[in-house]
Amino acid sequence: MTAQPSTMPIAHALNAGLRDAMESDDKVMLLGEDIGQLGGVFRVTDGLQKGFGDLRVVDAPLGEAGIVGSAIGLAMAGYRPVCEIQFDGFVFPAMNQITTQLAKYRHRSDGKISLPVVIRIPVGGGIGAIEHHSESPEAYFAHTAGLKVVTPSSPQEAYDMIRAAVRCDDPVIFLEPKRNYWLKGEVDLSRIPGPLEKASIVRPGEDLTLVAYGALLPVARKVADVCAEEGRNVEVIDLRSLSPIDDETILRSVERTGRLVVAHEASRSVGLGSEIASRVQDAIFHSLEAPVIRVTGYDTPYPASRLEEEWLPGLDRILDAIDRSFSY
Amino acid sequence: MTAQPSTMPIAHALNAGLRDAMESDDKVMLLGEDIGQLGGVFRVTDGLQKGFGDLRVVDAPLGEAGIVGSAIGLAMAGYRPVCEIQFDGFVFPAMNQITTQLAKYRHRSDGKISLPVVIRIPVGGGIGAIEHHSESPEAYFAHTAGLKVVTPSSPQEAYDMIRAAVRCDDPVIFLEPKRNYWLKGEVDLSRIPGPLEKASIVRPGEDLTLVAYGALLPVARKVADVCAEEGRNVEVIDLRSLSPIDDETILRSVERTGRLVVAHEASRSVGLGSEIASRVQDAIFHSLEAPVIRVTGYDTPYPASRLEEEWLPGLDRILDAIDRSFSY
Amino acid sequence: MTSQPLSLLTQDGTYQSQMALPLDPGSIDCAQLLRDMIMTRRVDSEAIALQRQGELGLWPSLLGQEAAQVGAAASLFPRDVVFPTYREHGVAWCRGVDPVNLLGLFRGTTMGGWDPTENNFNLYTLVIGAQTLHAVGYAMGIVRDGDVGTGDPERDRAVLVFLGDGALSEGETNEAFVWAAAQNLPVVFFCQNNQWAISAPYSVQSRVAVAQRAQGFGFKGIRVDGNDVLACLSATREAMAAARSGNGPTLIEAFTYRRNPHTTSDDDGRYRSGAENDVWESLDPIERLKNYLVGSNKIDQDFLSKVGAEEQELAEKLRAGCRALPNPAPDHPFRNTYAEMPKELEDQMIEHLSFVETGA
Amino acid sequence: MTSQPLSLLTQDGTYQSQMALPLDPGSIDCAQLLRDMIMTRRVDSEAIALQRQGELGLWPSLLGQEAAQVGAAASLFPRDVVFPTYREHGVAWCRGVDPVNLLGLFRGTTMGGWDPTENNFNLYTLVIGAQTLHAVGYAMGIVRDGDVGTGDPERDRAVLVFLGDGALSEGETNEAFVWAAAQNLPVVFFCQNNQWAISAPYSVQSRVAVAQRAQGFGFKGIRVDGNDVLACLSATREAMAAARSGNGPTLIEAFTYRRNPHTTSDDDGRYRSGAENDVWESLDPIERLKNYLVGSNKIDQDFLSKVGAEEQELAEKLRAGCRALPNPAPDHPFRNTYAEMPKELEDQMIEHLSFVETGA
Ligand SMILES: Cc1ncc(C[n+]2csc(CCOP(=O)(O)OP(=O)(O)O)c2C)c(N)n1
Ligand SMILES: Cc1ncc(C[n+]2csc(CCOP(=O)(O)OP(=O)(O)O)c2C)c(N)n1
Ligand SMILES: [Mg+2]
Ligand SMILES: [Mg+2]
Repeated sequence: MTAQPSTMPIAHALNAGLRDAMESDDKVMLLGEDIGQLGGVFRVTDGLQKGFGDLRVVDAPLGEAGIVGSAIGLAMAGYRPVCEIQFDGFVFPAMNQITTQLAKYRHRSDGKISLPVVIRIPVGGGIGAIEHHSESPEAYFAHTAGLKVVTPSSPQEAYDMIRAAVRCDDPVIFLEPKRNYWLKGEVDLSRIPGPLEKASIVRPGEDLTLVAYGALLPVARKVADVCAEEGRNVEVIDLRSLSPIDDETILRSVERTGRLVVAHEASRSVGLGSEIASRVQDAIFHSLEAPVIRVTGYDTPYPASRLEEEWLPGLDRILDAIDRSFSY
Repeated sequence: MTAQPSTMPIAHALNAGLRDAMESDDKVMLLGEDIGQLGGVFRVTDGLQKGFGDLRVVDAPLGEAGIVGSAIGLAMAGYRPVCEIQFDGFVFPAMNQITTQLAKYRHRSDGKISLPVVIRIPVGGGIGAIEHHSESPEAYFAHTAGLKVVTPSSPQEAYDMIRAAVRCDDPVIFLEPKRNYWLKGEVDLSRIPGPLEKASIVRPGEDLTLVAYGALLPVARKVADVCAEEGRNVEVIDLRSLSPIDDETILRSVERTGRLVVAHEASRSVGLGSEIASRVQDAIFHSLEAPVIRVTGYDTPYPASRLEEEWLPGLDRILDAIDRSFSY
Repeated sequence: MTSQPLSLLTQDGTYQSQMALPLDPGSIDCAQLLRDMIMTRRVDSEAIALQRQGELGLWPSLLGQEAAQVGAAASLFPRDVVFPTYREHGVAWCRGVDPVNLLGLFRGTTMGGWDPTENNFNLYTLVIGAQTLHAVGYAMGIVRDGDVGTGDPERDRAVLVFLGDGALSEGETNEAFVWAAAQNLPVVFFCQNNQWAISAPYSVQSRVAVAQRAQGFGFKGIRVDGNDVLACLSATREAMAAARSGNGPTLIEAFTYRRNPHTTSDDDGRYRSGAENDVWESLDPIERLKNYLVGSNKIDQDFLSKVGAEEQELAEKLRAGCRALPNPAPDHPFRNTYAEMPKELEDQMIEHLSFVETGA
Repeated sequence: MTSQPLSLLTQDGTYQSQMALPLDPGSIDCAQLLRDMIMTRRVDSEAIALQRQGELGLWPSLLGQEAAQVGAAASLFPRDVVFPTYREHGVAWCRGVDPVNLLGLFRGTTMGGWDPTENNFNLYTLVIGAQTLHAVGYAMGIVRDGDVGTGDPERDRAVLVFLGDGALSEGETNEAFVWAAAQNLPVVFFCQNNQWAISAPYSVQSRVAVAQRAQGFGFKGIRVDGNDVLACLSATREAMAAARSGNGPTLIEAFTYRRNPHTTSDDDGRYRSGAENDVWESLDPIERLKNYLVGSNKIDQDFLSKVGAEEQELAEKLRAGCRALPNPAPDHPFRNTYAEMPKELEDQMIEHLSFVETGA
């Protein structure tokens, strides 16, 4: 491990984070389809089975309920399993284990048993994939009490957050913005990870708050650049933690700016944008100069990939929402 | 069938609705655990196997994925299956079939194939039950494009809505407020069911709008009574359809009243209340005199039943929210 | 296709040895087994009474399944780990779980009731089949701890997981079979085929015996008379020994009968006749063992009186203990959702507690 | 425990009859089978080429599995219904699905691509195992239509569902086995055991043959040489006949090999050696049938030239057809989510279309 910051893509930062976690705690182990010799379809676990053996990096049978269910048992036996679900669309066979078992066990055991299970899921669209390979299932998890839900947006965040997730005593759904796996950035490998549940202001501004997460962060930054040219200072917040939500950071920002736009790829209805809008209008009703505006995936199934570029919330749709906000 | 309105509880109204649906279309069939001779644990299908035979009322093997998955196949073969999931907490093994298959098939088939499947689920708490028997999973379904999600609140609605759901060409998640199964009311068995997706104003008022659904409707009416004594005229809206949401009815109401409280049993975060709050503040920002306030189950697992009475949103918590709304 | 369940004891108490069920009955404390079965039945009948009195919301009775549970449990070493369904009151008893603590879940004072690590007896699982995968995961942990196949009797251990006949139809149960077989895990699946899943007779799930399922996955299945405590003990002991020594999983079918309704809320008159029940009453597992022990002079009236007195004591303890079970504090759900309470949840808790305090 | 897969043809083209695989080769249009296999392979290789040219995002190749697919498909009557995975291009071909329409899903112009009711060939299913339950449900429908066991060859029908070796580990697949067995449904499970689930060799899923799984559920499993089109045809024909006549389900394991990477996106050099591939190349199913047909003078060079010309024509049609596949309209997802578009969704559509129009 080097103390020098080095440049790497998100996929490698995750790999480095997993490697560190496995080195520093031999109870950490990985479970998933094709994560061994293949290194996962996105190569996030590349080389880890070679490094840590096939008892710690387990190529799972093709069953997601089995992956999460056995991770629960492993956690009960004192392990810290990190599961990989191959694609967002394939987490649903594990929903029973996640919602009725994993999320509830601390409560059921009157706080006596922790289940430190991490479930890594590549999420989101924009990679020209076929059906079930471009889903954004975060709302299902964020609605489920007992789960933490986080998503990094940069290599440094990926490196920090995966290590923090593995150390967390609660189950963590770890969403990896797959279209940015190869997005590069500087990573300080000696950084001590901060708290998982904090949002971060990645670009300060006074005129409007833009909340985004995961794959939309680069888009949000570009939006802010464009707005800056027009003389509008947009404050960009990387939500990072989708459950719990860091209200404090959002509210303090919107108190200053008076305007809020929230962007995500997942369908609009009953999504994270709804939750944030709902909280903000309740908490600081009188500070809002315009309604909270959501820019999201539409309430349709994810479309055929020839349509995705337009279907996904992008620069123009977010700029339009910002215009609308300022029109109040 | 009689044309005379008669008094019956919700469970019987559902039974009558299913019987009518089966009589008028021999492609309608029922699938579920213990729905045959036992008539379902809540007796909603009582006598139907006797009346229609065990090819049309099928006691399913103990597997929810099997129930929904085979209903999909039956629908492809021209049937209109109505599934019963025994309790809310047991729908999760079927989540894969519901979200990745049932909800998406019309889209996948470029509109060529309809899957007229109804999934009946007794939902909600307040009956002193053990774990997994008091859940309110509506948000998972309302977030899933391609599903309709509805819930009746009275015997008449139950009778009308189950027949409309069976006739609907889209998949319908039909949530039955289990603690009110034995709530009686008049049912006009000759009524032609109206559209599924309309909300209904069950009590007009000018001062504040209260949106609720399912088991909270009787509570909402009581709230309105109490408010009336204090000189506040609360308009109570029964949401009925949780997806799609009848924005029109809600918005026109809040435009008049300027205040909105939404109540549901499900956990607060990323719930139906969030969605409604979010839509309303966006659509009629300037009409709101106070923030939209949510009164909901908390963001914890459903508690042990000794705690449920206090945990569930009840009269006092809703009244308190109304007070808070008027304090703006 | 379905073979007769293997047994060692006839109903009148005759012991008949069986190649497939190795056992030296002289080496077994059969009196203790009888005592455990009697005490288990008493826990059950007291709980039913408490439910009738309104002290419990619900109770799933094990009447008729005492031999299966006590026999299986008697095969365990303390370091073995058990994953039960919601009906294993007899196993809980044998593991040393305070039976009062079994009542909390059904009284509504807790979702659990005991510390799973104290007796290596996990919490009841209500979602059919879910625990089979936890058992598999735990067994993977045992393999990784190196506590299997060492030959050291103080070290090797295994997992015993219970399931019902209905659970054989859940996808998750079958995934557990896949994992256990492919990885040759130290886990034994003990299925009490009580012939009913609520109102569904076993024929709704399958046309072949439970034990046969294992063959499809490439591991051993064995079908024993679930009303014969010695047969259950022998089969489970063999299977657990194989598991501990690295020889992989077994599926045990204990063929028995659920003599009471599914739970106290169920009305089994709607779907089955009493005649079936009469047959199975005549095959009562406690009577069977008693016949054997009395017939072979292994117990006397004294012993039975002593157990009778213990039963009485237990009953009183249960009644008092049930009523004394503390209600959970109103902040319980908030404090036990996460290791550290998130701010927003803390706000919800404060809001809630103020309602509770003002009696609203 | 695992038996040798049954076959009828040796690689050099010798026909050897088999009790368990009844077939009168004289009654079969073997030349047609060969043609279908050749055309299928051409669809596959053209699609791979189109992917390399950037015309498709991805393609799951069936190279090496032509015999399994064409053999299975040749057992079907038009009224039988097929549920494929995503690799059954050969079955699609035999069912009469325009192969151009197979490309849309992988080009990103549609999520489906054909009308499932037109050829009784359902849409590809990407979620492993999910289609097995649809097949079961459809078979329940056939039972309810009374179209099973009537003895009327114009009426009886059954379902043929495809799955991979990896799919055997999904809970849903096993639930499908439960339902099919318990209700004795007219459904045949055809598993192409190509020995790999992406990078996972079959040993990750199971230590016993695929076909053995059926035993655990109480129905018949049969293991055939998946590179032998006649063996596949015979086994599937027997199984479908049994299903149609009311004798319930069968699980067929066609033991074969996935000679290409999982999809064009996969890099199989990371997890397997080319040596294995060489062996299976030497067992090529098309060569085997050709050897038989040429050896027994059932085809001549003329036939092969004619098929070669047809292939060429097909290739051109595919290339042109692929490029001509229409992009979906921007309102496509909105119009196909519900039978009737909800108001809020219509608003979203209008908003979206205005963005699309302004080129934003
Ligand atoms: C996933 C799931 N589906 C449905 C239920 C409702 N349910 C509770 S017990 C039961 C029958 C279980 O039968 P079996 O497995 O034979 O166990 P037994 O009750 O006979 O001990 C059912 C259907 C459940 N608890 N979990
Ligand atoms: C539920 C689910 N989990 C994971 C995947 C990702 N995935 C796609 S194909 C595949 C392997 C399938 O192997 P097999 O069933 O043997 O079929 P084959 O590809 O060999 O034809 C996997 C894991 C998926 N499509 N669906
Ligand atoms: Mg049972
Ligand atoms: Mg395969």
